[in-house]
Amino acid sequence: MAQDSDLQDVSANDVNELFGAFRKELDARYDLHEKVVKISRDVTIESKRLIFLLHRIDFTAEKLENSLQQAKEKHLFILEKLKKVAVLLKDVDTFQFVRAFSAGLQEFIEATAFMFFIEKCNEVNCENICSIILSMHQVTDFLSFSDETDSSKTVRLEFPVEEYLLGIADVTGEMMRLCINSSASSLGQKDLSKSLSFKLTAYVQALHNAFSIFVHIVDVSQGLRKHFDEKLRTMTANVKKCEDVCYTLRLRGHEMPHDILKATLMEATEK
Amino acid sequence: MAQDSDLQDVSANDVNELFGAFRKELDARYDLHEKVVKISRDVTIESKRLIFLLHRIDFTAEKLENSLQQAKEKHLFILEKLKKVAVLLKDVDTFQFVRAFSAGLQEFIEATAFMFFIEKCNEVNCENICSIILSMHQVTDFLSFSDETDSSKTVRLEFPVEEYLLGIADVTGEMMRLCINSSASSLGQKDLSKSLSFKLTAYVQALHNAFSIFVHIVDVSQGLRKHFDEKLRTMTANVKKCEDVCYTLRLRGHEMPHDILKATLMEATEK
Amino acid sequence: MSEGELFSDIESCLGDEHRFKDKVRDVVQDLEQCYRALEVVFQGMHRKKNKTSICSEGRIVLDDAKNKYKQLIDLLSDKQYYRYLHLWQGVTGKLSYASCLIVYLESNQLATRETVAEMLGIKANAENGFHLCLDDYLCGLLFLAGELSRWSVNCVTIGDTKEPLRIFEFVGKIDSGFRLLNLKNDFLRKRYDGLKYDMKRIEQVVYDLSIRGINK
Amino acid sequence: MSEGELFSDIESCLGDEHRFKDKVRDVVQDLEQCYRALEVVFQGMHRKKNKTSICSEGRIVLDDAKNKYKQLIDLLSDKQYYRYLHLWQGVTGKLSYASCLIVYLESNQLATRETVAEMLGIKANAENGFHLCLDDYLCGLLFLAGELSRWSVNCVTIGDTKEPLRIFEFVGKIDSGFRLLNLKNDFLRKRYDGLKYDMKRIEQVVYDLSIRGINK
Amino acid sequence: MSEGELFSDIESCLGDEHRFKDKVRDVVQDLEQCYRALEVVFQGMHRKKNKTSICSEGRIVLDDAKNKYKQLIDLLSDKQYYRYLHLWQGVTGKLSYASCLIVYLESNQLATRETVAEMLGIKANAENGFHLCLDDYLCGLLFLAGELSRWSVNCVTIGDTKEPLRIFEFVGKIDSGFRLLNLKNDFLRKRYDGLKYDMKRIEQVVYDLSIRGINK
Amino acid sequence: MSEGELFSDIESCLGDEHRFKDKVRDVVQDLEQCYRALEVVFQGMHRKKNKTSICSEGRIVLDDAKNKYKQLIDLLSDKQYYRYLHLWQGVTGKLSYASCLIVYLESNQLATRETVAEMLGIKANAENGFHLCLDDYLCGLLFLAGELSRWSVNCVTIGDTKEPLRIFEFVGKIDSGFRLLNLKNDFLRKRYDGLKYDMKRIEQVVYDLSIRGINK
Amino acid sequence: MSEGELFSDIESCLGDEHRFKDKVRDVVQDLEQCYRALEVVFQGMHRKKNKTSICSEGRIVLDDAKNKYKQLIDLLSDKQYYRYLHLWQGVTGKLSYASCLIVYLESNQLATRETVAEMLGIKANAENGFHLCLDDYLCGLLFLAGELSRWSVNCVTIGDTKEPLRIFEFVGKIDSGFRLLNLKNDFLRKRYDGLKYDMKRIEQVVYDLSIRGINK
Amino acid sequence: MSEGELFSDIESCLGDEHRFKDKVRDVVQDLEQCYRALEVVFQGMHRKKNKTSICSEGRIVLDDAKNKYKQLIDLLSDKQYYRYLHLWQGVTGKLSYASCLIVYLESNQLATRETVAEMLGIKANAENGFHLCLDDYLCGLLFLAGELSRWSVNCVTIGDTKEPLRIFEFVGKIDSGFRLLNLKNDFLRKRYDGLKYDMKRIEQVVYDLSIRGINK
Ligand SMILES: [Mn+2]
Ligand SMILES: [Mn+2]
Repeated sequence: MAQDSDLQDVSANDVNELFGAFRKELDARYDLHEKVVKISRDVTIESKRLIFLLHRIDFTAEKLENSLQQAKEKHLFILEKLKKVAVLLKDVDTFQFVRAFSAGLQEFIEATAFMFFIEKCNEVNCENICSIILSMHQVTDFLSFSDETDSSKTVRLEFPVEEYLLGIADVTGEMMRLCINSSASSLGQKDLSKSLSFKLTAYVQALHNAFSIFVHIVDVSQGLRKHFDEKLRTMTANVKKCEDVCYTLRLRGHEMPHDILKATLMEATEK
Repeated sequence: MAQDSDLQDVSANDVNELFGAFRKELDARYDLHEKVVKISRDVTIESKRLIFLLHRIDFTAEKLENSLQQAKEKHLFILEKLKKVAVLLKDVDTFQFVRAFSAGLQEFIEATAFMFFIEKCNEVNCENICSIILSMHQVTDFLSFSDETDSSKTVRLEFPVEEYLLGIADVTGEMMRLCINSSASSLGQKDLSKSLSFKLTAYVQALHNAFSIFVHIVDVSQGLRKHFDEKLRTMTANVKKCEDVCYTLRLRGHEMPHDILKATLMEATEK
Repeated sequence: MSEGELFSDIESCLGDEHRFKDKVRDVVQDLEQCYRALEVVFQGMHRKKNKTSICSEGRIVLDDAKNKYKQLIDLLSDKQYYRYLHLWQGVTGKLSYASCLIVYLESNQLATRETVAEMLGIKANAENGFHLCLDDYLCGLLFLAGELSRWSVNCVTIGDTKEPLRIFEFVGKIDSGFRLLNLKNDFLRKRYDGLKYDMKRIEQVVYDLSIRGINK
Repeated sequence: MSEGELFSDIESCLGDEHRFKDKVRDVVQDLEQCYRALEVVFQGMHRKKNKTSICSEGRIVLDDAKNKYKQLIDLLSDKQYYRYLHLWQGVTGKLSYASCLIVYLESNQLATRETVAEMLGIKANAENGFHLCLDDYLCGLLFLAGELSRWSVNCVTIGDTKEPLRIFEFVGKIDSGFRLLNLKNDFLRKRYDGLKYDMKRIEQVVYDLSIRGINK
Repeated sequence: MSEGELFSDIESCLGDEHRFKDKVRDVVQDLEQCYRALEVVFQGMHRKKNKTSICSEGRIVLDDAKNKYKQLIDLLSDKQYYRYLHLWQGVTGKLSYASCLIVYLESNQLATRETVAEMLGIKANAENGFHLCLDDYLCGLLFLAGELSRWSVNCVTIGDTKEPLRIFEFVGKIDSGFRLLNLKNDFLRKRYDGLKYDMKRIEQVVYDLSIRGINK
Repeated sequence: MSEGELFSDIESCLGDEHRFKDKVRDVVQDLEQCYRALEVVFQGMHRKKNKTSICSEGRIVLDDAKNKYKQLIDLLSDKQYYRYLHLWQGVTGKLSYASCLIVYLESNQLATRETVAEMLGIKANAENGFHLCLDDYLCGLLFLAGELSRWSVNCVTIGDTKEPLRIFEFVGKIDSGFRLLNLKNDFLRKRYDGLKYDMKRIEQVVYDLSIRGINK
Repeated sequence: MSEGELFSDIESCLGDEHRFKDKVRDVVQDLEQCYRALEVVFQGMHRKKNKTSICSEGRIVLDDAKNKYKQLIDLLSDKQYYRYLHLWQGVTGKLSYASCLIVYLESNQLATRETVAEMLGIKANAENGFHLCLDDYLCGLLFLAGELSRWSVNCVTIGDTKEPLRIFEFVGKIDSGFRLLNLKNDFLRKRYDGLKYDMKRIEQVVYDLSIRGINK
Repeated sequence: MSEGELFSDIESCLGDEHRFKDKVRDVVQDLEQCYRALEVVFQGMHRKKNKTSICSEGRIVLDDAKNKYKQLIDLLSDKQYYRYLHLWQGVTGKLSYASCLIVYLESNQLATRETVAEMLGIKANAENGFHLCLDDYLCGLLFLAGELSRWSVNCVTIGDTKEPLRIFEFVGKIDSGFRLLNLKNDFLRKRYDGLKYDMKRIEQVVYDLSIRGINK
């Protein structure tokens, strides 16, 4: 084949140089992405563990204190990891890497909301339960870290609000599990509305109401939209499961509960 | 719990007896079904092997004879298996077990149609190619076996006509493969319309035309309908692939083919 | 032979079949209509309605269904039974359930396949032509268990605390019966998995009555 | 006409339709907004909120929706109703449910198609232009049954043990009604299967009250 | 009105619609039958058959289709056009393709929407009642391009090396035309992606002829 | 080695695998059969049947299963364990449940993985070849909890008011155990989600007994 | 804080975003329109049209696009770039391709990212705000290879046998360039897989010319 | 052993697996990197690059891959081979292709499974632990045929008219070999279906050379 001599201007070397630069840029981005993904996977796993830990909590006063301490430590440990993400992304637009840390962040928000509830559920009643729902604002505060090189500055991990909504939506699943698991312990209580099950239900109902408003907001991408719809469906199912627990508790109340019961249950458990 | 004494009439024993009979009936049916399925799986495998064998055929006169002999033996071997199915189902309504032998039967029809073509393609031209398309009638004949206990009687394996259509549809895939694989050997030929590739294409076109009429027949179940549509799509793709081969052959003809070519190709192969 | 002729035999054959199936479907639709009428009758069970009148009304509708089955039998020659079975299998399962329910309400008995077949005006065995196929009969029993489990709950609401015990006994027997069968992974198997839940629900009602010492 | 003109005509035609649909979608979005507001109002049911205030708040929002429907009617000439029906069908089903719920809370009555149509400011019949299509009305009834089944549970929790009995009666009627229908629409059929579960749940609540002698 | 009456009204309404749809479906099935006949006629193109006889045979079948459309128009009142459009949309797209192909074979011209509508005996514009909807016309053009791309290959095989050039020109115009359109319809968009491949294939044929100096 | 030999070696190798899988499937089917037999035996639990005889009958069937596992082990060389694991995983989970149930009935103890493995005649650890894989063992425990929860209800009906307390205690331990695990979102996790309902059901029985002062 | 207030901050935030996105989408639609106009211009390539006039017409449309990008830049504050990137990413890849094609037609050069960015009136680097993101630039190159592969075929038809060689050289360089990159499994990777086929097609054209000794 | 201990063992076991897989994935990623490097080396084939230097460069990269496989082998105990096979199956097929290509370039020979296995530093047979699974080897051969078919075209462009004949002969052997296999409908079968096109392309080149009397 004839080699056209007038084509020398874009020499192979030039192309190699050009693409060499692209490679550097792409590799740098992929590397950063990869680093963030790996930390995010850790955040997911540790957040799930925090949730499991919270499910194991014993609500009797002395033990509660102790377990909560453990939970808080784990929470700080996870925050340290998120700080790493924030520092890695300090000088770049975090929105470019949202997908890299989104899964971890959502699980973290779920775990935090769950911890919040358990920490403070004794201070509130069914009427003011909203006050202990983890807010977007609180999440933002958690994700503002002091800069180690310049302590007057803060490093923030920014993220789209959808992430918060998707994260907090999932907590209703954990609440529902706790609600069923703890229903036996709510049984002896004279004033059911002060029981853990009723508070959990109130919390889930409140979140469900607030969330169902959002799901109708239309301007999200088709994909996100589907995501939201699915979360709402699960949430609705969770609300109903919680309401069933409350219903059963109230119904059993009609059969004149005795304190004997609590004793029996305790006895059996301690054997 | 109070045992109602007036319920004795349907005693547990009666139920056991009743269901014992059902069990016998069900087990007998399942067993027969299982037996048919197992033979059918063998039929599928052996038919596929027959097809592979036919693909390996060398069209040079002496070798063809020999390979065809092998193919026919395998075909008889498969027929023996189908006879077993026919005998098993002799006294029952075969339609009850169609699903059990359908896969094997279809593969058998595909293989038979393919063998038919290879056996007789030298006797026909593109215009009368329809005469070597395996007909429903021929399939029925194959599946009429002489009864061993009473040779005056025949045992038939009956099946719905859809099975025939679904089976024969698949053969276009094999024809297309053969058409592409053998296109080199058609190259030297002076009269392309007598070449294997052109005959294969004519066959596939004819079958495609005939089949496309059926696909529009509406009164089949939704599932079968989908099945037919899918087969037609594949068939259309196969026709086009065959037509491409003929196109290329014709086009190359324009470049004044030499008999040298055939020699070259042969030479290379025999090295 | 030209391409056009290639499948022309088959085409005419499929055409006949097409027309035939349409006729069968029309009758099947009438059977569906019968079943809907029966469903309305059976709703009375859950509202104190008198068993006897439910049964007599039900039997009238079933006689109607019997006529439709007669039409089906006339349409079909014997050997095509399995070829078209799928067309009426769904509704036959439901009508089989209806028959079993009536028999239960009348006599607390488990209707045999023969009884049901007779109520629908068809044969009980494959050998004799158009028959009640075993799957449909069994399917009917599973539907029956589902409906009785619902009824056991509503009986308590209505104030009948004896019936649940009878249901418990009766469905228990059906349950044991089914455990004897080796079901394959098909429609029947899937429905059979539902029987566990029906049984659990009835067990719960009987438990609720026992622990309160009712019926003691 | 040259090919160029042919296709530029087509493009302008596609553009018009596109703009028209955008306008319809804007109004539909407002209707969705109304529904959302109604949902918030209805949540009160499950927590002791006064029925009367729920109904009056609900009716105010519905009046808003009525205005939006007026806009839709103005946008559309009659014949295009079915062309764009799919755009507002979803939300109309939901608003139909809302109307039925308000009527139930006010009077324990089943709202007719005419009543609902009037509440939304549209016609009740196909002959008269922009109307409440039958599927949407039926869909609304099925949503209603679902919501009432949830409410029956929460009523007990709140301490109202009479309402479940009324719900039991009311949804029972819807259930019997639907058993008469020969549904072909897949979406409705699927939702209708849900009705059986809703009914079962309500029956369970009434059972739980009965076995404990509550409401005796 | 009692609940019973309410639902039995609804049932009769559903029944009417059901019967109406059945009638429409029967006519649509006849149209499908016409299309099948046309397909058989067109197969001749790929095997040397005379264009003129293809066109005259095709037009005879189309006249048959015209009668069927007349039946449809009689069945439908204007306003229901869009309600049931989905029932005949599929087949109309295919018949529109058939009409365009005949026009091309006869005159190498692109059939306008008006021409096609006339060939099918329906209106060309939405304003005038039962019409050829734009999507169906465009769909027909895309089917046409697909068929011509296959034909260009077979022309060479048959020995006609001029036709591919004409096809190249013609489909090129359709291709440029579609590039002007801002398609939102998903089905059309997807088919339109296929147009690129059809064009490529035709270009390949013309290339193969050029590089061998054929037609020079 | 020539190309011909190369490929014919390969062919025989591909054929062998096919035949091997068929053999494994046959044995697995026998194991399924064993499990069905065990199910029938266990039904006795819910009807006053003597525990001892249930256990002895169960152990006889399990011995049968043991033989089948032996066949599997003989078929497989060690290293292929994971290659074909999916073929017997389902049935092993069920047989593991059966073993655990027998151990509970005999001794109120939680069967360890070692015990279960021994009962099935396989190893307990991955290092030693054909073993009871962890997922199957855990799955077995979850099935066990489900069955015991059903039993706790029926015990009351039968008149045994002591057993429910033992079950409460025992399933409580399983529940605490599972809370220690950080399960991923897989099959096991899904089954585990059912455990809380089993637990709740048992708690209800214990509650009902306590408030009536039974077992005091 | 009440439930209503719970997410009200977020709601208003999302509302703002909603309105903002609508504005962005409008501009993006205009950019799409520009691209369609460019496509029409480029079709000329495949029909002997003069390169110079294609380029000058193309540059006029691009200037239009430049104005639209200016509007986008004005709408966006810097940091939101990646948040909304997905909205204009599709069209930017296409316009980047258009720019590269013009540069190639004018000078046989590979347009650098800087050149393309300048042609669109945006920055070339992330540091400087609204920029041509690397993915879009690379995507543009892959589209370019696809179009040139098609052109190489049509060049022969038109009678230009030199251009295919230049294309072979040019796309060959793009191919080697891409092989240096470690692409992850995303959109780019998928498109890159198409490059292989484009390259093969061009290689075939060059082969056809070589074997016939054309251009020797 | 207490329940607490029972489950804590299990927990640590589940965690280990998670970490193990992560390690395997890291090594697999390195192998992918090796393959990309090989691809760059092989591009030289299509541009006159010297075979010897391609092979020597390729072997250096393969040695690197060998080290990575060593790491994999060290990570895995024998018996877990099939458990994690899916993790490295993809890349092994590609590296098997690379090995076969080098052997072909060096000696015009078909590399046996043993040779390939040795080049990758793994066993050739299932019996000996970590081995080259048959599917991967066959897959490699099919990739090889694809690349050689492309090369045969480019050889002519470069001016090497001898190589295509050698390729024709060589791929012909692979083709005959595969015809001996009765492949099931899986991944391999699908890839094998492409082989006939590769063969056809090579035949075309050989044909084009013969009719011009080149190589005579
Ligand atoms: Mn969760
Ligand atoms: Mn085949």
